[in-house]
Amino acid sequence: MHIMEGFLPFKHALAWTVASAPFLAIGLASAGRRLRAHPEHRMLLGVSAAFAFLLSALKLPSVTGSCSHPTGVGLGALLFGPAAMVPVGFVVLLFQALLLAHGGLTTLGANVFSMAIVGPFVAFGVFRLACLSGLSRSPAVFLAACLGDLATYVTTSLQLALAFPDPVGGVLLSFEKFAGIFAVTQLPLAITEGLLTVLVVNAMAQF
Amino acid sequence: MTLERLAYASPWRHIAPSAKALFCSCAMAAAWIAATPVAAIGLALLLAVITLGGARTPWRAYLRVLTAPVGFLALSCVTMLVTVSPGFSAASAAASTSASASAFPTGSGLAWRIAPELLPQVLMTVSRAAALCTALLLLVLSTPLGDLLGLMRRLRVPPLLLDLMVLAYRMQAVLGEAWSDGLTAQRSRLGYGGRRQALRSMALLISCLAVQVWARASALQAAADARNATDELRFLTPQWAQGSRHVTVALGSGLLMIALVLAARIGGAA
Amino acid sequence: MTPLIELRSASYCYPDGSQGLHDCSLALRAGSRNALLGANGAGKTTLMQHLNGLLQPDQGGLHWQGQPVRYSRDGLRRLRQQVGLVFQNPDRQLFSAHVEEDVSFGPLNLGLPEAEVRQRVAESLAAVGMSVHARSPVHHLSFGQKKRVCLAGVLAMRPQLLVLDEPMAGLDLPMQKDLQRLLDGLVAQGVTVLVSTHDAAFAADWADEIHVMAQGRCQLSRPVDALLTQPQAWLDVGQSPPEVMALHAELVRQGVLPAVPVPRSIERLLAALRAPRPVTASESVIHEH
Amino acid sequence: MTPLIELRSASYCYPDGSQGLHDCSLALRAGSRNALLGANGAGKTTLMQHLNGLLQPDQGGLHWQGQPVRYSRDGLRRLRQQVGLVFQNPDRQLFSAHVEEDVSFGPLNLGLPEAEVRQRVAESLAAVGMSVHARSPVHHLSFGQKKRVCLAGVLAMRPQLLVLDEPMAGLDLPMQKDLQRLLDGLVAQGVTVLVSTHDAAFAADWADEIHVMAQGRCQLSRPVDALLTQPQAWLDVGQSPPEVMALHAELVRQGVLPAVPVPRSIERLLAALRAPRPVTASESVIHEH
Repeated sequence: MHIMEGFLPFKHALAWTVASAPFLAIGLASAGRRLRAHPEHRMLLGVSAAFAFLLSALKLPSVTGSCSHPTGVGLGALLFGPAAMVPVGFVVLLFQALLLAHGGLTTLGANVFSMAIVGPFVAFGVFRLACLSGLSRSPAVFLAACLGDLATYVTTSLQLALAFPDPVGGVLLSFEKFAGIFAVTQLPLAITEGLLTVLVVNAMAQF
Repeated sequence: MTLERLAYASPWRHIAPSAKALFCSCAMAAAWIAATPVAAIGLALLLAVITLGGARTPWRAYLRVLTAPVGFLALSCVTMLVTVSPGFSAASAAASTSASASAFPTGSGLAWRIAPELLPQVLMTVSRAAALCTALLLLVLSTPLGDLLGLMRRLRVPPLLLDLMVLAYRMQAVLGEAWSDGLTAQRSRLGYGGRRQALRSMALLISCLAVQVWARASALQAAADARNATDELRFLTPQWAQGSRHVTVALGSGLLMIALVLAARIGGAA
Repeated sequence: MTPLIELRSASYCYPDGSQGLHDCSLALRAGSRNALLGANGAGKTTLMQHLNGLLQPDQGGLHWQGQPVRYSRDGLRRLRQQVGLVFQNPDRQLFSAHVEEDVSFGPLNLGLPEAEVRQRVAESLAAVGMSVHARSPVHHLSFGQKKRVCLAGVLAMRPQLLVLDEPMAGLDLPMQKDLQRLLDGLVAQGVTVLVSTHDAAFAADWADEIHVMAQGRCQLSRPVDALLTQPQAWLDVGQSPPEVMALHAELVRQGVLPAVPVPRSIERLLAALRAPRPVTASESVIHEH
Repeated sequence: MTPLIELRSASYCYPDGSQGLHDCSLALRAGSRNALLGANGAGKTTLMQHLNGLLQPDQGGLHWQGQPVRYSRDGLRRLRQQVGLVFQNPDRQLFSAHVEEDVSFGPLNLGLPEAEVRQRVAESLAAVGMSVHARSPVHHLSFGQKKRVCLAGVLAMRPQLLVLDEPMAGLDLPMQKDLQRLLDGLVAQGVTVLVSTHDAAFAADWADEIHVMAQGRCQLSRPVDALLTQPQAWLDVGQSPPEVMALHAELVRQGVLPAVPVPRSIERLLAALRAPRPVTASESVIHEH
């Protein structure tokens, strides 16, 4: 779920852009270091970004209508690591804005923060924790993908709540409103994405 | 990939991307400057007319592209317009300020209600979003992403990020084709008969493509090496006929647009 | 006789606006060998995807054994069970890690019991000569082997009509001959086969009936025997006739070979040349008729 | 005469342990047309990747104009400037957004000045007939057009040796003829060409020299003229000889055609049949020699 072009007030759009920039810089620098050791990873990163874009634009079969799409952050974070996901996620979100009119340029910073930073790091963290706590692969993957997806949408709701606090209940109530209304689509979607990611990871283990 | 197709078909595709990007930046600046919903909506309408008339986007296609943002706007506006009634009389609604917000947690007679007093703020948000959105659409409906990448190269975007985007742009088309071919093949073998089958088929296809990522990357590397690749991917930046003239025109009309909005703002304040 | 499948004046336009089919009609006789010729972009693949219900004509309709095909979930299910479609590029239609798993995809989707699925998988792998590779990972197979696995995956659904898109492309000669034998075996079991190809020589040699596509339309549908003596019919639809035709005509003109039978391939022409012939006697008899 | 390029007893083993080349030698004459035949998996692609330095032999070596190739950065750079390699699948080698940009990749890597690069891009796009598509995105092109762009990208580096992996695969007949004309034009300009193919008939018709790979080794390298009368030489290396050979031999045996010249394709055989011949006179003259 992306915030559409122009929906955030100027200061918020700017603030989220500033907040995301260092993560992108660090992600690029770490990718650059990896490329010096393995120049062939340049192509790998590029093809991965294309694949992540494809995943992000997928239509899940018969969930809540065809407009809903998974984020793919969970699978991406597990396959390529959360640090690599920042530049990859940036490219994905930029392409979504320019190729599909999902999200936008002024809201790119906010969307990068929720989808390319919070989501992958939560997914990766959850996976690590789940593995440490002795969970087997399938439930760990499910939790990682599902919670990564949920973390993304919680972050987005928070971003909207901060921008548009409720006149009566403030940011907290506004967050409840946004989170509540998006939960209708996002909860089943997160569960479906969790299931799908488990199936994908299990299928990949066969190769 | 409707946007791409429309952009390549647009007669404005042959205008220098720098000119179009400049004009759309001006339009975005004007959208931020616009102080009233009327000004912002006026700007949005102007940009839509330019897109339909100048960039020649078919209006049906334009409406179709607009459905997703409009859906988001509708949902968010409803969310913003709904608030709780803290159990007070209608008098508190009139004075719904931050002062009354602090009183909320003590309220016991909690009930949802529509808040008409929020309408001005919601209207401003919606109209500004509409203006910014139409500005972005004008750019992407007249300029394919491939041309924008060329522009980014001239604007000195970090080379690694640029390489990533160039590769992703090309490979999303290749993988997208592989994806739709795979989907067709699965459908022909009854892979999407039910929800359970659909999830399984889709997982198989995703994993199959994920495994291909590595093979495709190494094939591309071999192809690049065969053409003497160095550490960075180098391509020519396309030249655009009459580029500087287009930039001048775009800058002029963009500044005029900003001036108009600015004038409206100052006039409104006075 | 009712054709097994019939597409009647079908038109189809792709979502991007390009014309796929334009008033295209095609009928296939049950148990026949059919070759579909045509240049790149003539609409061969689009036509084939219509036969399997993957694409639905904007106008016109598809008929299975005389009955119109319904594009409901059930109707499509029945159609796709009867019409097996093998695509050109094996890498785009194999999506499981192991051969056996991939072949079982169709039968499992038919909802067959596991024992039945196992049996069908084993049978169809045996039919394409890939039984020893049942447990092999797909990505270790050669191109030719992958093509056979694709075919097995469709055979396991026991279709009555088998549609193959460019099955010979990328195979070397011995593999082409193997595949041809395999198809002939299926036809002997009563399966109807439609093969798209660029190769007029292969079409003339193998098919019972030749269909030529151009501009989204089936311009010509005729038994091979009728076409072998009519170079103009080929040229009229933009195809160069197989070389054997001109060669045979020239050798007939020079009195080296009799006018009939018309050989369907260079190989058979050579066999005719080598065969001991009671020359003028048989020729004159035929001419008198 | 020193060959332009020569691979001497090269062996190569892939990292996964499979044997790519086994004591393989190959020499190409400057300015010649070469066809590389062989079944799937015979090692054709591996051999081609050696010629461009993409793979380095574990044993044996590569020689350019008699000098051993060094696998240093500079050595590879020089080799790859001379040897252009066009892969089979265009989707695995085109990575830029637009045609023009992709073609500029090689020349820019050579460090040429921008004006020179622009000129070379324009020239090579014109050579493959893709000038009008210079600004088109690669993913809007057809398969055949993408193949041409791949070729242009290599031509823009002005190689002395052009190596093409299965260039005819997936092209229909008119496109194949176009490509053949294009290659002939390059040879006329002094470029040496090596083409891998499954198609013995094409090889016999087009090439000056035929090389046959089997089991990772070049089993046979001989001028076409010498091979056209020796069916056994083909069979010895597991290739079926082109059909025109047996046909011509039979027609010679029956006295229909003279023993020389041996036609290189059915088309030329047909032309010879149709040509007005001073029959026995010329034949007897030839036989007397």
